[in-house]
Amino acid sequence: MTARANRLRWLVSGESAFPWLAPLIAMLVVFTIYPLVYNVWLSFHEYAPFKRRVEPVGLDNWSALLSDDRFWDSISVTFTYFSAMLIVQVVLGMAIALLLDSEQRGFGLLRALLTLTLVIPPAITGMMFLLIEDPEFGVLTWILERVGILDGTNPILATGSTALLGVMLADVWQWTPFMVLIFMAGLRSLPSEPYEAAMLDGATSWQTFRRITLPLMGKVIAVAVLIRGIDLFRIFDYMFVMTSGGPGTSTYTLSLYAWQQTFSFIKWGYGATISLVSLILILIIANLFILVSKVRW
Amino acid sequence: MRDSDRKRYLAKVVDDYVRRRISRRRFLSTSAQLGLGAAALGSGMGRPFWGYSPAHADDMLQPSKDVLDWVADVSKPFRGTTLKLATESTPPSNAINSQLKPYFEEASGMKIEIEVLPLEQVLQKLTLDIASQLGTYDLYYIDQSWAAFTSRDVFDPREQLADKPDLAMPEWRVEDFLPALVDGIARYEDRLVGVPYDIPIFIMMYRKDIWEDMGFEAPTTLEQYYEQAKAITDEMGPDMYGATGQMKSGHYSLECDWTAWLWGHGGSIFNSDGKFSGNDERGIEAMEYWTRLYQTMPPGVTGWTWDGQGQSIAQGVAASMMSWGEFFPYFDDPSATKVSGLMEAVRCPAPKRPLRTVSDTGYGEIPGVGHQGGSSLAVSRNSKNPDPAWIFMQWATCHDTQVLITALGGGTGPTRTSVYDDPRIIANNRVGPGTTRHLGVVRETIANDMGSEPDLPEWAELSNDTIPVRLGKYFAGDYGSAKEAMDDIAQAADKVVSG
Amino acid sequence: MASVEYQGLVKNFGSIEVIRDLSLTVEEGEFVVLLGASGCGKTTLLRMTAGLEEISGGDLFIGGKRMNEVHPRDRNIAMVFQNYALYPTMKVFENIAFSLQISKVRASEVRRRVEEAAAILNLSEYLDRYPRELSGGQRQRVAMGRAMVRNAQVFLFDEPLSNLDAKLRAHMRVEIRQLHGRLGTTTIYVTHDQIEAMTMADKIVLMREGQIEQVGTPDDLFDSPRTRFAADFIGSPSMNFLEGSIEESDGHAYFRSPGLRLSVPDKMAENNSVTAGLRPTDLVIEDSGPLVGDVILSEKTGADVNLHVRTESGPIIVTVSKEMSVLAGDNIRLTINPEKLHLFDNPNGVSLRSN
Amino acid sequence: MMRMLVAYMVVALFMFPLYYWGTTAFKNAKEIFNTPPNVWTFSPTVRNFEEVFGISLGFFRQQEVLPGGGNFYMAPRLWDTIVVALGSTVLSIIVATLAAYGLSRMNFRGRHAFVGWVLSTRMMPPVAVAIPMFFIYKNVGLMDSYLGIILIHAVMNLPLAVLLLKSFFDDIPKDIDECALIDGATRWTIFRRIVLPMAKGGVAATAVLCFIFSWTEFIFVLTLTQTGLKTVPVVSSSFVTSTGTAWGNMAALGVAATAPAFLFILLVQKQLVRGLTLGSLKE
Repeated sequence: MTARANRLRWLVSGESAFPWLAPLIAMLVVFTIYPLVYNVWLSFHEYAPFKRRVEPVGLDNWSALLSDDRFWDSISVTFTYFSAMLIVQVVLGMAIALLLDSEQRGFGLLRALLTLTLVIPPAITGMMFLLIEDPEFGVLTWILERVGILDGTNPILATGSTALLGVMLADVWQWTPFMVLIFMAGLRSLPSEPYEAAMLDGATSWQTFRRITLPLMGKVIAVAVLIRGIDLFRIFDYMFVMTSGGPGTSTYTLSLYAWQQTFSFIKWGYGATISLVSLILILIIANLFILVSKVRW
Repeated sequence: MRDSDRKRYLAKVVDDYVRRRISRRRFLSTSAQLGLGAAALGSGMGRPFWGYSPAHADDMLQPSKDVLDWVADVSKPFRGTTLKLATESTPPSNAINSQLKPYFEEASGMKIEIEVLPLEQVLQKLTLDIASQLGTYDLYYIDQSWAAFTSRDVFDPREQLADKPDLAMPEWRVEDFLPALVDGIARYEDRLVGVPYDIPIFIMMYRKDIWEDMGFEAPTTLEQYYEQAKAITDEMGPDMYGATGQMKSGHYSLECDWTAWLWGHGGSIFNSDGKFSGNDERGIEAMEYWTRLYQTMPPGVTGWTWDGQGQSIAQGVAASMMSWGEFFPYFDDPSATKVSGLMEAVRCPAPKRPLRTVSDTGYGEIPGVGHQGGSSLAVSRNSKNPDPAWIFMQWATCHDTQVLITALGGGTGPTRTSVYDDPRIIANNRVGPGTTRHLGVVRETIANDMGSEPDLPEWAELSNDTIPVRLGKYFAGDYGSAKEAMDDIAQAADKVVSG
Repeated sequence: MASVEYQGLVKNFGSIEVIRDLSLTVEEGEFVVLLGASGCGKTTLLRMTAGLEEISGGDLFIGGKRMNEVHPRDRNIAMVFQNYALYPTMKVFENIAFSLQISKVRASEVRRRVEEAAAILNLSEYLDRYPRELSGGQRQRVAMGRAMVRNAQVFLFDEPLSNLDAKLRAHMRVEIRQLHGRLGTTTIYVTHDQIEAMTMADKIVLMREGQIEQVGTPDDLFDSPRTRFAADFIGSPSMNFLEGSIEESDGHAYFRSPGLRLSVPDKMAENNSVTAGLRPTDLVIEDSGPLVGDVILSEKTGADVNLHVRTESGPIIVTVSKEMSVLAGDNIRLTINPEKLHLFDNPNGVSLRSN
Repeated sequence: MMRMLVAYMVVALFMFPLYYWGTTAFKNAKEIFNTPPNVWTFSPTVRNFEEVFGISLGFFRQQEVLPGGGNFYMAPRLWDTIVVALGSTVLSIIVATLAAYGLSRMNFRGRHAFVGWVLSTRMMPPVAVAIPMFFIYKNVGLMDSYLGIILIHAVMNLPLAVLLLKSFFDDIPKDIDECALIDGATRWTIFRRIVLPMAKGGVAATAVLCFIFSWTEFIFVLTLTQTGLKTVPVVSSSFVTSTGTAWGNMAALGVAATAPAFLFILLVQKQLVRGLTLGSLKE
């Protein structure tokens, strides 16, 4: 009976998925499994500049990580950036989404305008904020000096305590609208009945938000956090363009450090090791998050 | 021909060319006859786009027929070859890429593809190509600090001359290149890593008007320079600062500034044992000087590469800089800057102490206040087309092409002695965009003040990361003292060098 | 046209058994209604017939041929879904024509058949519309039109009227029945609505927990429910149930319950735990009736009135003509023809009347 | 009213950097570096655009060396960017719709794990993909080619595209598939004739995201191209020259490069908002 049932599997619910997935699997295997395997292999090797070839070094790269302050610095910068940006963009994104979620005339235009920030390549966004935050000619610097926040002696991007904030500003500017879009989509698909009921029950708008909107939006927020989080953890473009990781190492992220080891110093093995650490960390974080938030696809 | 007629005819010629009705060569020569070099095309349309004064007749800026004939002749076996080169966006490369390349392509039947990138990315592309031995580029643009790493992967031009007499360009003489440049840029151990191709070098550029207002003469010593800069900042700040810099943390430019002060105080990066010596007494003295001078600069310097530095001069925020001479022609362009005609170039102030000699330093480091950031052009050993690449390289570095580059590229520093003396170059010795009036200073600096970074394979890492990241920390206030910072650099640098 | 036969059919979803050893024959041209509460397996049975659900055990024959492993498209059946499953991106014409087009029927033939079906279903003027531009009843007809044009041997309907309002539902019942009369195609119709089943079916298959409870004509099920479940399911308002016992007394059998004694028609064995079923329409108000109670609510349904009566044996509902002027608060006495009394054994609920 | 005011102010805040960057494209160097910054009053010039796109009064202009030493003729690069973005979008949409349909309609053991794996392929730092891809590309001749960049951009976008499209397909009742199946359609016919047309809006929203991500991608183009093609984010860095950065030209390119992508967004604005829930509202 089971054999016959299995034969029947293809019938409806169980028609073979393989042909549909084959192109996807083929592309992902070539473009992601292969690099993964290659990186694992590389992490036990190192490029020898004088021999012009890659040589096995055993566990050297992995053990070098332990004593590499720059590596630990970059982990802490990455985590700071990652968590700060997630919180800021979720909160700000939600606030703006609530603000703009209206059928009134004019709001459509505002929503469309907001999406403009998404089409600017991050590399150009970085340059844009580099100009805006320039210590002498930047408009932001000028404004902040006028209102007394800056005193003219601490360039935003060249001061250890503010450089990361300066980079974050570009990220917030570029990606908060992305969160707004996602949250707006979520708000749009909420049922109206609970709101009507809450209105009749006399709930305040904050209570309505706390008790109805937030729980209903839970999944949307979780998905947004997951998608944005993955990209935030690999952040590269802004630092690459704006600060080169400086001043000192205050804006050096894991991705940037891996990039530099790989391309500037031709330490392919060490670069690969750092990349793998980055991959492992985000895999753990993402899976924990999926587990806790119960996101199902 | 009346001016309006000329414009109308020109418009037709452009149109014909765009529609491929006439050849590029015919187009160029026709435009030249109309009194407009290829480069001057824009000026025919409405407003003077190309700001060069007609001090030289435009047909003077046509490549020499002899050279092109030679190219056509030796290139016969190689027609159809494609050559690739990655280069920083520098005046010579841009002049070749956008103006001169077509002449070569037409004569040789080869195709030249030039990839223009910021300096760090050129390094990344080049090292990846060498490391992979794949020969994705036929020619390398080699910053002098990479010479050690690349030396074994390029042809020594002297060998090429000897091995391929039939491909040698007549009158292409290695001896014509400024000897100081050959030593400083191209030589690694006993080999030549290509030939000098361009030479940005530190010269002193200052606002003559301000200096005169203050009653100063051009600074002759570093100490005097500091005092003048401080006086100007004290007097005119924060609207005007006496000096400026390129001091962005983690950036190569920060290291460049550092070496100038280090060498200027008789210090050196390495001692003769190959150990980092920036933390010795002279090194600390240099750091103290630099820290003082930094106080006279706009507070933004720690966020700037040469771009911000140059802009601070060009927009009238700072009064002087000891930096790349390449900027000078730009300062004289009234459409882009507020200081056209106000700048003056002189040799760098004299060092505080006698310079160390090469025998006191390590890895071929040559101390000198005039930090040079020159590059050489070389044929890659990994290239699949070394012979055509050699032809192109000779053409790109020959006297005639170098003159055109210097004229078109806006008064960049030539690497050949003969180019400085060419009438086409001398003709541009006047105030205005693309001026060559600073080239005399450049030439003297090369001969007398030039400082060259050491040649060792790890230098790329040291100069792009180890040193500027920590110097950046120093200026961000992360170290207690200059000594602490330099000791930290010493420790890190020695570790990098020892592997 | 073809018969459909199920032999010992089984369906498991994992460890849950949804259909248990089910056997049934649907004759050629018959209109069979699968009736049951939701979750009873009727829809699963229908989907197994269509081939949309694999068969875990037993055999399915359509037109005498075993069909267990045959792909849905090769079973030559047509199905109308609960939400019609119209193709929203196609116009009505294309929706109806789709199956013909993919089986490569000539365009002129397609047009002829679609127009014919549209004429029957009064859809001729809507052929150029999209489904979203149609009313519920029209969408329903399009779904039927899709089934019709195929000349399928079996029509399957999966609760096709549940999304319509009451009036339209009544109307569509007639239309579907008429359509069946005209085409004569074997039809299996799934519903949970006993009125639909009663009004439309040639044969009702009442299902419960994956098994057949009773098979029969609507009259069979109404008049002779074989179980208490069947009796409860059919009829509106539902049958009244009173708990009690059967006792013999002076040669007659009586159904006894607190304060009540009703004659039982046949000779029946004593039984101390039975349920009596009294259809609201079978109860008659009679001054000498044995069943006494207070009217607590009178519910008008138009021609009739449903009286909710509290009796000593429990609450019951009685349907009377509205001419009978009974008001809430009245005390009434009721009687019932012993022939119309249904008796079910406790606890298995099987009818005690041998038919 | 209050809300409207706040909304306008917030959006204005976000638009300000764009305004500033946009006007930078119309300023000459002196005005870009004015102190204090020149926000409202400057004399607009189109010179930056002329230099970047080589157009003047309707005539194509020669490539030129600018006084600062730049060579900024970027019209072909805009074209490269469009080809790459469109090509990779089409490719990822094709592959992702197929996969999303399979994942939405067919049950198989480990489906959730599979979707998780697909998502995880986006977690690898691009740096780590660049080196192995460099060698593969060099060996198979994809280096410096449209196809090569289109492929890698498509792969980069696949995880998101598959998830998005799956959520759209999940929204389409399975009854429709089954009805068509009984009607005699094959899975392929159902996919092509019925499900795909129904998910049009979702496909459009997904396409926009793919397009934007390809349009703005930096590392892969930087490492896997030489002279054959370059996209806008990468060439924008060539405005950083040895004699300073050509801010005006860079801004001009940025402005010009924003227009096509923004148009694309506007076309599908509604679907974009609708599509971004990623089906996450369903349990």
